[in-house]
This record gives sequence, structure tokens and C-alpha cells, in this order.
Amino acid sequence: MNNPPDISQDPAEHEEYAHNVQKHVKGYLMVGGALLVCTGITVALSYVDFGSRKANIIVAMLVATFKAGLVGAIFMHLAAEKKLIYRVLIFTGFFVTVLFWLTYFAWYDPVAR
Amino acid sequence: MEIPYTISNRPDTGLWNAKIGIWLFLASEVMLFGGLFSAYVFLRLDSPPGLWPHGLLNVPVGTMNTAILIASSVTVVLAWAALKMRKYRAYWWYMLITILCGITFLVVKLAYEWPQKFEHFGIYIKQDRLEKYEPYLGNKHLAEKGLPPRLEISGHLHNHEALHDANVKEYEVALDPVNADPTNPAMDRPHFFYVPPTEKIGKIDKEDVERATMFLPTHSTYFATYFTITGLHGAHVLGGVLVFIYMWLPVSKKLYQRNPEHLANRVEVCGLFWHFVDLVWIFVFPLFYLL
Amino acid sequence: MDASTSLPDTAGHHDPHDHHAEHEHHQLGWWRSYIFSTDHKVIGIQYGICGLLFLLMGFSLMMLMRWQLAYPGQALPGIGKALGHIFGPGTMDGGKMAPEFYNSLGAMHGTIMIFLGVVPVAFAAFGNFVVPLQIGAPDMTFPKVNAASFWAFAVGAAIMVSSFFVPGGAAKGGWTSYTPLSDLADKGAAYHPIFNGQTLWLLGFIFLITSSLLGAVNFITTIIQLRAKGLTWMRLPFFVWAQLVTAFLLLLAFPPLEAAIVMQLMDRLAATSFFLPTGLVVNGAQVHISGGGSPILWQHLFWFLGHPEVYVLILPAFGIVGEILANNSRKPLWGYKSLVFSVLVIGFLSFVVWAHHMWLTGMGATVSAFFQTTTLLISIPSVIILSAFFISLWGGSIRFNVPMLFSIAFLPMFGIGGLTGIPLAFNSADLYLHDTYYIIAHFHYIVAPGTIFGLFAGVYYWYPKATGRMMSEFWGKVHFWPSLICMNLIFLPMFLQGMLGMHRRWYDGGQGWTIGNEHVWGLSGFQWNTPISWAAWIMGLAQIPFIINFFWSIKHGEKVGSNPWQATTLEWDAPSPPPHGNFTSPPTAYRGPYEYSLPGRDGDFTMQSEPIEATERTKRKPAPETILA
Amino acid sequence: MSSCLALINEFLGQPPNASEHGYQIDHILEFAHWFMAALFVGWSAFFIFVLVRFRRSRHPTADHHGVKSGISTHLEFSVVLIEAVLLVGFAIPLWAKRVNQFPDTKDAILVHAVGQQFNWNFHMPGPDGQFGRRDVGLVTNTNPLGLDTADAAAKDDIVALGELHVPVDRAVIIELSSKDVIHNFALMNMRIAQDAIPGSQIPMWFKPIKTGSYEVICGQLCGLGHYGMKGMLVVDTPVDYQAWLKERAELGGTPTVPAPTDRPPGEPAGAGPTPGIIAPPGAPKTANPQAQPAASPSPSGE
Ligand code: HEA
Ligand code: HEA
Ligand code: CUA
Ligand SMILES: [Cu+2]
Repeated sequence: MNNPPDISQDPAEHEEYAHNVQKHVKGYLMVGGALLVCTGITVALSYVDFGSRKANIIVAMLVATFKAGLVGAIFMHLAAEKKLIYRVLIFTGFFVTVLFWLTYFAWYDPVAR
Repeated sequence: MEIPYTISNRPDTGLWNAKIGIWLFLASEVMLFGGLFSAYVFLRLDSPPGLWPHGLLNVPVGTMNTAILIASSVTVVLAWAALKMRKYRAYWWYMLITILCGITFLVVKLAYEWPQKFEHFGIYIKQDRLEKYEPYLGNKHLAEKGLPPRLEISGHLHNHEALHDANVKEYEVALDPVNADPTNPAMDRPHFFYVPPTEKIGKIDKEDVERATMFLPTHSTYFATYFTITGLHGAHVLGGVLVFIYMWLPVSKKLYQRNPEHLANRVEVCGLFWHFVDLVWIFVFPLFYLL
Repeated sequence: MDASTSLPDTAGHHDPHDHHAEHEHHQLGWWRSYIFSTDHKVIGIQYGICGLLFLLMGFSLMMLMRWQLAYPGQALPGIGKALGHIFGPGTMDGGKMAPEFYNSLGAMHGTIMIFLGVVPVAFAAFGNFVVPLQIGAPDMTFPKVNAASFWAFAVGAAIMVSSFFVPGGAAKGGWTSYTPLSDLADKGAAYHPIFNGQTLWLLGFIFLITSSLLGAVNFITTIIQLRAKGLTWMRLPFFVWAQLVTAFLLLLAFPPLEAAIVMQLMDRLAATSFFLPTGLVVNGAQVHISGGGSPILWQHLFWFLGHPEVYVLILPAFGIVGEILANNSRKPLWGYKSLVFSVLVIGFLSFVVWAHHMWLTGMGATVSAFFQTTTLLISIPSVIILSAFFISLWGGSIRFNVPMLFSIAFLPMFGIGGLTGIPLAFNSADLYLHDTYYIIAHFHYIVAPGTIFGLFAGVYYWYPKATGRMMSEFWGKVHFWPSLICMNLIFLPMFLQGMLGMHRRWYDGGQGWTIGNEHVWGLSGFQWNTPISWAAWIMGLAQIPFIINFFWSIKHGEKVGSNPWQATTLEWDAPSPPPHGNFTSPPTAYRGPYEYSLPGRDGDFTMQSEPIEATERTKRKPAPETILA
Repeated sequence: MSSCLALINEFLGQPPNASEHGYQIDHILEFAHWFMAALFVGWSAFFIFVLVRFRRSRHPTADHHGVKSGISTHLEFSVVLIEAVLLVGFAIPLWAKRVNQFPDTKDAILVHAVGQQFNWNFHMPGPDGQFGRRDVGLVTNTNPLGLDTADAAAKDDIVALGELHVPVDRAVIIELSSKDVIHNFALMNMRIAQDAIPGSQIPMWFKPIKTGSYEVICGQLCGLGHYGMKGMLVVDTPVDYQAWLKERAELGGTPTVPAPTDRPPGEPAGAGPTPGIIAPPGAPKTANPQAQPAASPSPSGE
């Protein structure tokens, strides 16, 4: 979904503009609801035994990532942002992954006999 | 010459300055919490079986706090939208709700959750003395079920003098349900609702104790990460609240009258920050409360 | 999609802050316009002076250490006793340096040089002063944030320096502050729980990091948003590119260290065990902590910053040298595109090589293979950059003024430092070289005769822009030659010491060790310390002409116009010194940054702001620009 | 061939190698150094020529375009190529051998080395080949390793402070750990080094091929005594080695050198845990005469 356009300096257009934003407001409320539901789901799932704790962690992280996605995409308008910001975030994402993955990897692969 | 693009977009980037600024700042924030979370992973992987506690935190309260943060995130966008629609009153109310949400979150954390931990007492038993406390630990039962062993006996400390008085030879603890009735299958998984310690008093010889502390950061790497990350997160919440208060005060009304779009931009920028704080919590909550 | 995009930027006039800014230079008193100013030029100069003073300070600490290394255990004549009183008991009692004071000096030398010296000068000072001018901007995008950044730096620096005077003295764990050592250091009866060296080091860092982050955000936004009309990305001066990448390195590499620092603070203040494993026995006594932490975790988080940081030290120098080479060889930088490309690649790769500082921490075959590969990969762009610089000189008409002297000296010096990085990149070779003076020599060749010379070059080059006056050429040369010679006398022998196997952070200068007494080139490893130290002290003297020249020229230097070097980039359009708001009228860029000696024009330089004439279009061939050559 | 290569390392003062794998490491160093030298000389020559040829007085008007050939591309590729060869051909396999192909523990000498401020403790399993149990709870000045004497396996264990003997021509596997902070067990002549990190036990191996005694350097800043943290590795003939084992065995689990307790110079009274035992530089740690470094005044001037 798109972001509400910036208001124009011209008061004449103001009417339908406000209306335009109004539409988005509904969306925001829905997303909020969705997030609350997901929170409930996360809690519930943590009491379901998926066999191993690993499995439980993975499931919980998937839900969390989904929620994070919603917040980012809708509340933070990432669904439709400028290229520039995407670029910055892609690099950041990459480096943060590197930080996680490589430290884990280094932990996982020590000198051994 | 004035600094251009403080309010309106630079044509070729399609962005105004502060918007880029905040996103760059958030990028660095991602790396900051990235560092902390990678530490969490590192330490959790390192911890031997039984040494990474579970179910010590108060899930319903945590859930409530999560809900509060999410709600506040919604109200922030609404506040921003209201400004876009030039409805100052609505903006004012949404902002107020946001602020209150933020404050509630902080109060719950600092005045309720943390203190509840601080007064809880945990005792790690020496490896070679574990059998002696089998009635409190129920490790045989756990072993049968293939669950990690319990190394800690927790509850409320009765004889506080034991902490500093060397003559007191044992700790008397009002046991947590888990230790009061360890073999009860209901205890295998953490409770949903917080259950206070039972009346049952457990006695533990100091000789058999590996370490005994309140649930402070020093208690374990688990609580160390928990307090550090939630603490830092709390600091962010506080910062957000303060800025929001500033933008809710009459000062910003003046700015609104002078140039509503400018106020809208500011709210958008702080909103982005607030959503990020919310987003961090979305990961903190399951990692510490549930898993 | 934005209605307002199309509209002229009128809204700005309503904004109170811009109003405020507009009035600033009319109304503000001395304090607001010179001390608490938000003008990027003033802030740049503030950063510059502080940074240079800190360089001097870091150097002075090192000159002290060099005494101990050359004459271990002997009382420092003259000032020795006095220093003992200044730094308090247990530091230099009777002029004799105590081991932990040596460690303090070492750690603080590293910290001060890197974080209070080079970063503020190379990134903050030149970045602040030059970048907005070079992109034709009136100021930084967020002037207030800019000022905040400087004051955060000032606080952090104050904390760092003050830590010398708390009981027990400044941090002793090396600039790397490896845990558990620094977790356990400076604790106990003799130390204050908070006002002790290590804790203050950590606290100071939090401010320094904040400062860098604010600065980085500001730089990037400025470069993206405030480029003058017509100044497209490929028309940016190379220096701006270098600063942009540097800013990104600081922005994304510092936070993980900040996280680590918060954790170490917790370890020290809240008795957590982030970096402390179970079962520590220190000095015969068991340490009572929960344990379960990991010492290696600190190293990962530290070097995740640490390596990008070293490129933070060199990239601005690359930028400065590039500008000056082009200007004084009177021809464009050769392979501009490949230069830009290389800088970007360096920036990117520097995030995936950090573990090459941790070869000996018990790294498995796979991980080390990965990091060896990336480390070698990252050396390639540096090779490309240096080659491009060398080749740029070919066919030039080279002027040997002081900025140029320092710049051309930079090239081989960096070359040596960089090349000696290559054996370190192979962990099996590093097995032998790790933690020896070879490492010290490796990186000093890069940061001292490299970066520091780059900074000197920059100071001499942009000084007239900042003050409207030149620094003295003669005294500049008196500064240059001894510095160049001494630098090499200092650091070349360190390679020999390193190959001998002499290790760093040795309070006794290797005197007590067999290898320290083996001979190479006529002197024993230990004896080599003496000529090195003398060279260092003489180089100290060689800085005096610079310092005098620097301050004297402010009032008495030869007055010059806005473009004394006949350079092409936009900053030379602004009057010197530039007024508040920099440009009398918003500049426009019509061409690339280095239009020197254009064929078929009388002058040997054409400013970026000169419109392209019809005659030119036909005559002009595009300069050869390919990615890899 | 390799001898002339070797010149450069000797020329730079590298002490002779005394371990089986050492020469491979030296090869990489030699190779790298020649490579660097070539680049440096080549570029410097070009550099100086350019500076002279194109100085303003000699070449008043610059040429806007400059070099057109892609020569540098070839140069850069050759750099890449050589680095690649060094990496894939030498470095990676060599490291893999160090960390993945440990010699069979049956015919290797097994030692646990435990670093502490500022000394090395060595623990050998003795005839039974079993390491006795160690417990930090039992650590005392006379029992620096906290060896559990009650444990049967510990009965015949050999504990030595500061000095380790090994027989020549037999692989040695040293498992490194530390009691307090990170140290680094560096044997320059053996071309081997490895961090000793508290909380983890990291193995490292080499095969000495020359008898003699070699200093063990602590290659990681570990506090104010770091510079004096010296161990001694004595490579014996098999006969001498047996003699030493016997002598140690008689002494039982206790270390010969009584753990020193004197506080280091200039150390604030009652300071925290970090400072510990400190050996004045030059102080011999062993009876072995060769091991004596040239006598020298202690750094604190006494
Ligand atoms: C600005 C600082 C800087 C720069 C740019 C570099 C650049 C490089 N560094 Fe350096 N390094 C440090 C600062 C720097 N380093 C510091 C401070 C330490 C020690 C930290 C500590 O432990 O305290 C260190 C330590 C260090 C180590 C760890 C050693 C150890 O602790 O065991 C390693 C290992 O791989 C390494 C490798 C490299 C490599 C491969 C490069 C490459 O990027 C180099 C690439 C450059 C070239 C290949 C030169 C190319 C030039 C030519 C080909 C032209 C030659 C022409 C002439 C000479 C005329 N460095
Ligand atoms: C940017 C980084 C930087 C710089 C520039 C330097 C510069 C120098 N360093 Fe530094 N050094 C380090 C970073 C740096 N060092 C680090 C990180 C370590 C490791 C620390 C550790 O062990 O943890 C180290 C360690 C180190 C050691 C090893 C100590 C040990 O291991 O025991 C030695 C030994 O000689 C040394 C010497 C020198 C010398 C002689 C210079 C000289 O080149 C100094 C040159 C400086 C100048 C020429 C200053 C010029 C400035 C002015 C004159 C200002 C003028 C002022 C005004 C105009 C206002 N350094
Ligand atoms: Cu042990 Cu340095
Ligand atoms: Cu590095």
C-alpha cells in the first residue's frame, strides 16, 4: 500500500487530499490489530512443543520477523520509500547479518583435534 | 544562504534532510542492537545445559507491555496522519495517548518487573552435591523426559542475614513452585501466569552452594543480557517519550500555525524512531520471556 | 509523487530555525560565533586544533615510552621527577617509569592518536571544513547536531585525558582493551569504583562514539542533499567520496563496539560476566562471578569496529592526497572512476575482514580461510588506488610545494605499510609475526608517515582557504625533510626487531630476552631501540617549526586571494576565509573536478564552476576513464 | 633455490628455525617478502623517474590525458594472481595441517600448559598417560594448577612451573588454557604461537628438530608483568629427557620453582586482582646455562 502524498500548498485540493489520508488511517488500524493478534499467537505458540527448543525458537522468530515486517512496511512506510533509503537499509541489513553469521561461524569452527 | 530542503524534498532524491538523517541514525541503531543480540546468541550458545534459565520472567505482564508499545505505535502514525489532514486536536489527543503508553511501559518495567526480579533469590548447587537436593530439583524426573537438568533452587530468601553473616550456615528459602514440587509434570514447562513462591521452606547448606545471588544482572549471563538489552531499550523509550512531550506542548502548536508541514515532518521523524523501538521490542519479548 | 517536489522551496522561510540561522552572523556575540558556533567552518577548525593538539599529546606520551625502551629502568633526566609528581605515585617515582605506567602510556597513545587525534582531524576537521565548500553547500544539513557532535567529542576527550590523574592511572589494557584483562583491571581497594582508568576509558568512549555517529549522519545527509546544482555524483571531488565512505564506516561499525563497551561497563559496574568465563583464578584467588561469558566475544565486537576504523584512518588521507596530487601535477587524477570504485569496495570489504586480528585465538580452518581470502581481496583496491596515484603523475608538470612534498612522501610510505600488511594476511605467516614489532611497523608506516603526512599536506593546502593567508614555504620544508627522514629511522628498524621476534608492549624493550640480544645489522634487537628513540625525539623537535608556522601565519602569513593554488574545485570559488553561508551566490558545477591543462585553453586550469563554451564541445575529447585501469 | 630465498629472512634477522613445519612458514614469509620487494622497487623506480622527468622546470605544460595504456591493469592482475597462489597454494593448506591434522596422541608428547600472571604451568600425565583432575577450588600457591591429589590419575602426574622439557624429533601437542587473562604461548624458533584463553582449551602442535633451550614468549598483553612472562622450552635428547622425567617424578606433583609472591615494582598497595607474580627480565628461569639471557639490569633500575 502506498503512502499518503504530501499535502499540496493549494487549499482547493485539500478536501480530497484529507479524504485520501483517511483511507490510509483504516489501514494503520488494521495493521495494529494484526500485530496484537500476532503477539497473542507468539505467546500461544511458545507453549506448543515443536519437538525441540530450536524448533520453538525458529517458529517464534518467524512470527517476530513477520511482525517486524508489518511495522517496517506500513508504519515506517517502507512499503513505498525512495531508492536511496532502500540502499542504505540493504547495506545495513547485510552488515548486521555478517556480524551475526560470522561470529556464530567463528564460534562454531574452533581449532580442534 | 539558507540550508535548503529542511521541509520540502530535494527533487533528485525526493527526500527532505531529516528523513535521510533519521534513517541513517536508525541504520546505526540496527547495528547497535545487532551487536547486543549477536552477543545474546553467542552467550546462549556457549551456556552449558541447564545454565540458561527459562520461564523466570512474567509473561502476562510482558505481553501487556508488548501490546502497549504496539498500540502506541499505531497512535503515532495516527497522530502524524491527523497532522497531514491538518486536524490539530486529533493530533494532540493521539500524541497524548502515545506519551501515556510510553510512560506506562516504563513504569511497568521499572516499578514492577525489575523489582520483582531483584527480590528473587537463586542458588546454584555445586555439581557434586546435586543429588543431595534431588527433592528440590527432580533431575531424575527430568532426565527421564530428556529435559535439561535443573542446577538452581530459587525463591524468596527468608534469612537475609545469611547473605553477609558467615556464622549462618544455610540459606532458608521460600521455594518457587518448581522447586517445591519438582517432579510434577506441570512444572516441566514454565508457567504462563507468574506464580509466587510457596510456603514451603527449603534449607540449603552454604557448603553445597556454587553461587547464590538475587536475580540481578550478576546472577547469570541470561539476566546480564536481559537487563542490559531491556535497559538500553528502556532508555530509548524514555528518549522517545521526552521528545514526544516536547512536540505535544504548546511550543509545537506555534510551529504548527507557522508551518504545519514542518511539524508533520518532525512527527514523522520521531515516529520512525518510535516504530524502531517498538520493532526491537518485538524481538526482545519472545527471546527473553518465552524461549 | 510529491506535490511539493515541483514547487520552489518557499516553505523554508517560515521556519524559525532558518530565520535564526540567517541572523546568526549579524547578531551573535564572540562566544556564539567562535566557541559555541554552529558554523561548519568554525566547528571544523575547532576539531582541527583540538585534534592536532591531541596528536602532539599522543606523540609526547610516546616520546616518554621511547625513553623507557631505550634506557629501561633509568631515571628520565630533567623532567623525569617532575612528571613523577604530575602523574602521581606509582607512575614515574624518581623519574623511573613503572611497568603499569608504561602500559597506561601505550594504551593511551593508541587511543589518543586514533580516536582523539586522527579521526577528529582527518574526518571531522577536514570533513567539516572542506566538504560543504567542495559541494557548494551553505553549511551542514544539521548545524546544531554538528555542534553537538563536537561537544560530545570534547567531553569524551576530557574524560579520557582526566583518567591519567585518578588513583591508579589511566587504562592499562592496550587500545584494544582485551577482556578479561581489562574487565579485571583497575579494581580493588586502591581504585575508585567509577573514577578508575579502565571505567573512564569506557565512559569516554561512549561520548566519542556518540560524537562520531552524529558527525557521520550529518556528513552523509549533507553530501546527498546539499550538492550544488550540476554537481552530479561523478563530478564530486575524490576527497568527498573518501569522506562519504568514511562516514558510512563510522556509522555502521561503531555501534557494535558501543554495544561491547556497554557490556564491559556492566561487567565492571554490575559484576556481570559478559566477557568472563567460569572458573577464573586471579592472583591465586578464585573470582566470584557467574561466569559463562566469552573473552572472544569482546574481540569480535572490537575488531568489527577495529578494522573499518583503520580504513577510517586512511581513506580521508587518500582523499587529501588525491586532491593535492591533481592540483600540483596540473592534470586530472588518472582513472577517477576506478578510484571511486576502489574506495567503495574498500568500504564494503572492510566489514568482512575483522578476524584477521584474531588469527591466534584458535580459529578453525574454514573460518580462517574465509578471512584470509577477504583480507587479501581488500588489499587489491588499495593497490589500484596507489597505482592510479602514481600514474596520475605521469605527464604532469609537477610543482614541489609543501603540500605536494607531503603528498608524494605519503605514497611510498603507505606503500611500505600496506605491502607489509600482506604477510600478516596469511595466518600461517602471522603465526610468526603476530604481536611483534613487525605489526607495529606495519601500521605505523600507514598511520604515521602515511596518514599524518596526509594530514600535514591537508593543513598546508587548505590553510589559505581557512585564514586567507599562506603558511611559510621555507619553514614548511624545514618541517618536511627531518620528519620524513626520522619517520623512516623510527619505523624501518622495527621491521628488523619484529623479524627477530621482539614483541610489542614490552616494558623492558626486549632487554631481558635472548632474542632481544641477538644481532641484526650490527645492533642487537634491544640496542636498536636507542637510535629509534633518538630519531623519535629529533622528530619531536622537527614539529616545532610546524607549530610556530601554524600559529604565526594566522596573523603574519602572506595574504592571498581566494584561489592561491589555482585549483579547480568549488571551495576555491568562495572567498578566503569564506563568510557565514560560504558562497556569495549559490555555485553551479558545469564540469568534472579536475579540469587541469585542458587542451586548447590558455590557463592550465578550468574551474568546475566555469560554463562549457560551444568552442570547447567540439575540441574536447573525454578523459579516459575505465573501471579497472 | 630455497636457500637463496631464505636469504631475505636471515637478512631481516629472523632467528633459525627449529621445528619440522617451520621452514614452510618461513617459505611463505620469504615469498611474500620477495614479492613485496619486487613491487616496492618496481614502483619506486617508476615513481622517482616520474618525479624527475615531469618536474615543472623540465616539463612546463602538463598533458591533460596522461597515460593511455592499460599497463596497470596487467600489473594489478599479476598482484592478484600471486596473492592467490600464496593463499591457495601455501597458506590455507598449511593452516589446515596445523589445526586439523594433529599427530596421533600415542606417539606424541601430551602437555597441558596453563598460563597465569605471569608464568606458565605445565602439566604432564606421567607414565599412566592420564591427566589427573584439576579444580580451581584447589588452587593454592604451592598447587598452582589445583591438581586433585586424591585423584588416582593425578598420582604420577608431573607439574612444572616455567620450564618444560621435550624430546627432540617427537611431535608435541600442547593444550593451552589460562587461569586468569589471555596469554599467548609463542615459540619463535618453533614458528608456533597460540593464544591461551581462559575458559577454553586450545591444542597446538609442533615437532622440534633441534635440541637446545628456547624461550617461551607471552605474546599477549596480560598485565604489568607481561614483559617478564617468560617460559622455557628445553628440547632434550631422548636420554636427557628420560632423566628429567625421572627427576620430576621424584619431586611429585609440586612445582620446583616456589611460586614467587613479591609484588611488582611501583604497584599501588593492595591493588586489585590483575597484578601478580612478576619475573624481573633477565632473571634465569632455569638451571640450563644456554637459557641464560645476557645478564642485564632489572628495568626498575635496582
Ligand atoms: C590505516 C591503518 C591500516 C591500514 C590501511 C591497514 C591495511 C592492511 N592491514 Fe593492517 N593493521 C593496522 C592498521 C592498518 N592496516 C593496525 C593499527 C593494526 C594493529 C592493530 C593492533 O593489534 O593493535 C593492523 C594489523 C593488521 C593485521 C593483524 C596482525 C596481527 O595482529 O597479527 C593484519 C593481518 O592480516 C593486517 C593486514 C592488513 C592488510 C592486508 C592491509 C591492506 O589493506 C594493505 C593494502 C595495501 C597495499 C597492498 C599496498 C599497495 C601499494 C602498492 C602495491 C604500491 C607500492 C608502491 C611503493 C611502495 C612505492 N593488519
Ligand atoms: C593514528 C595512530 C598512531 C599514530 C599517528 C602513531 C604515531 C607514533 N607511534 Fe604509535 N601506536 C598506535 C597508533 C599510532 N601511533 C597504536 C594503536 C599503538 C598500539 C597501542 C597498544 O599497544 O595498544 C601504537 C604503539 C606504538 C608503539 C609500540 C609500543 C609498545 O608496543 O610497547 C610505538 C613504539 O615506538 C609507537 C611509536 C609511535 C611513534 C614514534 C609515532 C610518531 O610517528 C608520532 C608522529 C606524530 C606526530 C609527528 C605528531 C605531529 C602533530 C603535531 C606536531 C601537532 C602540531 C600541533 C599543532 C599545530 C597545534 N607507537
Ligand atoms: Cu602473559 Cu603476556
Ligand atoms: Cu585489520
